[in-house]
Amino acid sequence: MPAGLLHIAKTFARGIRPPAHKESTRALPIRRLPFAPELVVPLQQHTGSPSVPCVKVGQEVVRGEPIAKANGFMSVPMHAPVTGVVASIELRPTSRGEMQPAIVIHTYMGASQEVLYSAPQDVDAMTPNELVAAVRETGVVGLGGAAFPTHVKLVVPEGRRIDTVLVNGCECEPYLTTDHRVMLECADDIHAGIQIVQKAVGATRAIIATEDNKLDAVKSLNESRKKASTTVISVLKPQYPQGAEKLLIKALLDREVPSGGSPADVGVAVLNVATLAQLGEILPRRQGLIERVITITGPGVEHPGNYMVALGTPLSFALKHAGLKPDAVQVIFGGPMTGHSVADLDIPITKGITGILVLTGAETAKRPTKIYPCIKCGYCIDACPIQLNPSRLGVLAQRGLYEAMESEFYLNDCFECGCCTYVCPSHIPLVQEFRIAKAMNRQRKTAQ
Amino acid sequence: MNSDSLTFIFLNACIMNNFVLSMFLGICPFIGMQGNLKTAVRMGMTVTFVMVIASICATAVNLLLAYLHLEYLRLICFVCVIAGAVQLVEMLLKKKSPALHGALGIYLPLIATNSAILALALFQSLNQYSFIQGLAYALGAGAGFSLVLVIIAGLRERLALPGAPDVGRSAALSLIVAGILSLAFMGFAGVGY
Amino acid sequence: MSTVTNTAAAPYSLATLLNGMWKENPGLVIALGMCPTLAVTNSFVNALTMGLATLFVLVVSSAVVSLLRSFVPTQVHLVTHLVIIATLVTIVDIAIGAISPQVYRALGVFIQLIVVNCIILGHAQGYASKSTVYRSALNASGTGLGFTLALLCLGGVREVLGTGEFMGAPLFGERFEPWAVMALPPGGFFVLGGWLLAISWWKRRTGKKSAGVEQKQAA
Amino acid sequence: MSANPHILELRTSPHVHGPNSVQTIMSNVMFALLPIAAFAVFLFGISALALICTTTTVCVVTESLVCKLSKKESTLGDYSAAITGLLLALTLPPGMPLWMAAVGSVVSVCVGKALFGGLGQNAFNPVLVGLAFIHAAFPIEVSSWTLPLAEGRFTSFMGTTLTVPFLSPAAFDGITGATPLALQKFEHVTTGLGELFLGTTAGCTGETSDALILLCGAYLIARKFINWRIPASTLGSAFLTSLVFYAADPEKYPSPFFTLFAGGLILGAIFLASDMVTSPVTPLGMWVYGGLIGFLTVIIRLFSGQLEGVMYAILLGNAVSPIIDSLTQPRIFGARRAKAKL
Repeated sequence: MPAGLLHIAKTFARGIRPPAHKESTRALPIRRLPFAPELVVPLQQHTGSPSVPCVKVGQEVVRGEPIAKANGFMSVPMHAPVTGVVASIELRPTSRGEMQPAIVIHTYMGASQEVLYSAPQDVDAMTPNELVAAVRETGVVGLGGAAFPTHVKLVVPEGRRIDTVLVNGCECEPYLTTDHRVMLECADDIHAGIQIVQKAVGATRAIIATEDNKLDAVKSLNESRKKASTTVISVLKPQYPQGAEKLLIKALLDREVPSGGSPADVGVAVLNVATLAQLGEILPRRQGLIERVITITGPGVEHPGNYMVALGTPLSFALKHAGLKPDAVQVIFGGPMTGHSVADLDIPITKGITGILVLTGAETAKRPTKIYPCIKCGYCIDACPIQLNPSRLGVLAQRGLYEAMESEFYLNDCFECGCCTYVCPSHIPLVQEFRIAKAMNRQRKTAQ
Repeated sequence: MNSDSLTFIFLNACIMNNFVLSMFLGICPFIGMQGNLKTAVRMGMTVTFVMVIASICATAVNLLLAYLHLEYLRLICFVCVIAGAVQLVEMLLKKKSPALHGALGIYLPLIATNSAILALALFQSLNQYSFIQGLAYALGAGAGFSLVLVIIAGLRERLALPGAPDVGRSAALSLIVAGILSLAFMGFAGVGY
Repeated sequence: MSTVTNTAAAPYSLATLLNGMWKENPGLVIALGMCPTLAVTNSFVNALTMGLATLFVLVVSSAVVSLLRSFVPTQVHLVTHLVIIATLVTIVDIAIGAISPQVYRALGVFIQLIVVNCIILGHAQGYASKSTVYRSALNASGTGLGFTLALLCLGGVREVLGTGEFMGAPLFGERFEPWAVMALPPGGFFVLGGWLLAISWWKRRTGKKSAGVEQKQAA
Repeated sequence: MSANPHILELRTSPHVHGPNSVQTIMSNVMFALLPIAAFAVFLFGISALALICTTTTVCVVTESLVCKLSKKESTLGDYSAAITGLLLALTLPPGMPLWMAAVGSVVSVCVGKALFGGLGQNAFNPVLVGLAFIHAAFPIEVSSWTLPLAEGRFTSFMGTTLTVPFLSPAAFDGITGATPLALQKFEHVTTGLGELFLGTTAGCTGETSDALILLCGAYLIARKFINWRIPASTLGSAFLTSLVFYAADPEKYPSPFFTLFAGGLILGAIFLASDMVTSPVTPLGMWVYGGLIGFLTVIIRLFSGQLEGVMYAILLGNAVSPIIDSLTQPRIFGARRAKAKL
């Protein structure tokens, strides 16, 4: 075993092992998708407050140029994903269905699409505070799906010390291979990103966590690892939802993030590999985040693969290039376990989207339709990664006792991984009912 | 096992001849009870407590009536003495231990007229138990009563699920459940012989 | 109902009687006073004796309570009622012992337990202490008859199924296989539960029907 | 500019589902019971076959009638009625008069299941409700045993099988044989373990062959259609309880191995106690539940008037399983300790 390569054949206690379906895209190199004639950049692609536009309608923008400023600490700036002209700033539909203000840019089709850089910066010479500010300027958010502003994660809360940076390359969702390809192809950038983050939070070590179905990526990461690096690579057994940060910390470090707490409470910062790859690539040259890798896959597309897509590219454009089959009936942003299905194809691809899964009628027809009564088999209890009692919660939800679910059965600890619904032999939509319960509870609290 | 031994008296009253399941005594409270496990435990404790009082009263009354040769007044005396004693204990509890009164108090008047209590006193006289045997009998009966109360309270949650047919809800289903429990307790028939 | 109240007192009394016997039948419908009900209903004769004993205590105690209602202060209501009932029960107990020692042995302590029957005390407290002697006795008779009827329903079914006999006479010939469970405690629970189910089912059906008729009339 | 020719399906995640359904679980349990039933027919002949067919048919018919009466969609597709019937036959003696078995089947489905609201809501295992009813109603017939491998078992019925409904059996067979439990309890004759294991003894229709039952149980456990904790804890607890008594007085009490392999303990632990609906759902709860059943089985066998305690023990376990569940909620990830929720 090469030095620094940590083989761990363990995982966390529960969860499920759905069929991975990664074979159709895992071996395909990342390809660049062409620029669409019109790009739509929503002002809120991240968790937090929306950015404020700093361009006018009719203004020409160069690829990489800032077009919106951060609004407060929990916010990030935006950069032009393409060279063109700002056509309008108006309400446009987004992936969750609601309308949001967005900057619409018409692409100059003839432009060379060179990226606008600022003067490069020396990462080694910067203090942690300067690094946080620099990260914020790049507009990088968590690219693993949560879209949580990265610079916020790098600010160590008072009274806490972070000793470990955990790099999340598990990608436990079926179908998706984005992180796999990024680890394989951008190993140098990832190591550079790790260095930046490690310095910003003052961690003494970093662990790259991945699963043993991505051993080629492990090899690539190990080869590009510098000798002096304190980074170790650990390989876990595939298990869903291993990518959930609390479970990853438990599996690797045996530390338990307290209920309602964050990884910083146990001295860990968790970042996704794709986030670090982008950071390592663009931060030293003061560039902004303008594109990301997504997996377009599923039985409903002709050419599944991993594509480098400019942020703001309409979904319909991306699907046209991947070859949408006529019998496709469902388009899902993200993986099949937690992704949400989209209502129309005019919405733009944003920072938090890891993949597009297109299913055909043949797939959706396989889903069970008949709901049986709960037979108390306990499968959901064995599957729930945080050891809730979904069976009991489901009974309470059925009776509308939403408050009891929260006060007595830890409803708010549920992070909606969907394992309970996946295993339920009675086909009860458990996690769906929990979402309703949470929404009802929120509504009740705001009403009070 | 000797049928006069304290262990046997206790087990017999608790399990083999459970007051609720084989003698149908004191059913009213648990058919109507809507409470959860906590209520059941408290109520069971109260019943046991009152049974012990009733047992002590019964021993005293029996001695007195035998001395006066007035056995035919036994029933009237039992009724009055037990009701009075429970009332007295309630007042005492209220004064001395408000915490305990808060836990048990509300059930006390309800239970004073429960058939299980009077039956305990009557059976105790019928079997001519001594004072200590009477106590064992009261504790066993109380424990058995509490056991059934707790089991039914636990099951009630299951019975309250939507989907049960309307005709089967409430009293009828409680009775059927008691019937099944009674079948299950028949497994212990003959213990000690 | 309106036709009934228009006429004289006799049909009104009948209505009171029937009301107690069927509509608010304590044993089956209100499910009260079940403690003695179940324990002694393993045969028809026992059930009959128990029913009549209860009926007697119920009627006489109602009458006495009603007679004394203006002399007894409210504070000692409960105790007075208990003493009256207990006295009557003692009389019944001794009487049954004298008439039929066999039945007396079968019923045992349960005759004395009539004292704590919810129906009797409830009737004394809730009805008899507030109305005239005639009314309360009549109402008590209705309730008592209804209670007896309920006991007979239980005792009949349990005896027939449990022994294959009715009042000691074999019904189905010698080779009938008795269902021993019916004479045992679980049988009591099952039969009473079954009766309750049947009644609630029947009530729902008739309720639906009459609702349907009303809807039709409205239309 | 919608280039979308499709009507998109909208739903919330997860968009994929695991392979299990109630139907798969139940049908597998049924398939696992078939070899046991087949062996029973081999041992006891056409009487056993008739018994199995009767209970299964009556259960299925009753279930469909109940569905019709309550105007519900038919629930026959979940196989639960068929399993109830099959298991009921396997827990009755092979010579059981068919009409009594039919009465038990009706009680199983109506009282044990339908009254509670059908599959998933019954508090007690329907099989055991019917079985306990039969035990209380017809105590003589249900404890009359026949020796296995009798001659002519494939050509003629046992004397009791075809009793006219509502009448007593005319005469019990001349070849009645006591079960190993009865031999041990009343005559202090211990049956050999090998015989017990293979199942060539008198006993209930399907309880005799421990080897076969364990094999079928192993299949179900391997495919996770029953939870291994329940049989493990039930058998373990019965073994330990029995060991304590055996150590105290080997003359008087049977050896723990005899306790395990005689009677219906193994059948009960694998197919009856582990019924999902009526057993606790929490892992710790399952241990407590199985432990209780094993303990009570031995206590009832040794000290009460009954020969076999499994049925009663499991019914009592069913009765307390909601309470066990409430008291054994698992500790939530990241929480200091689980609140015991009464």
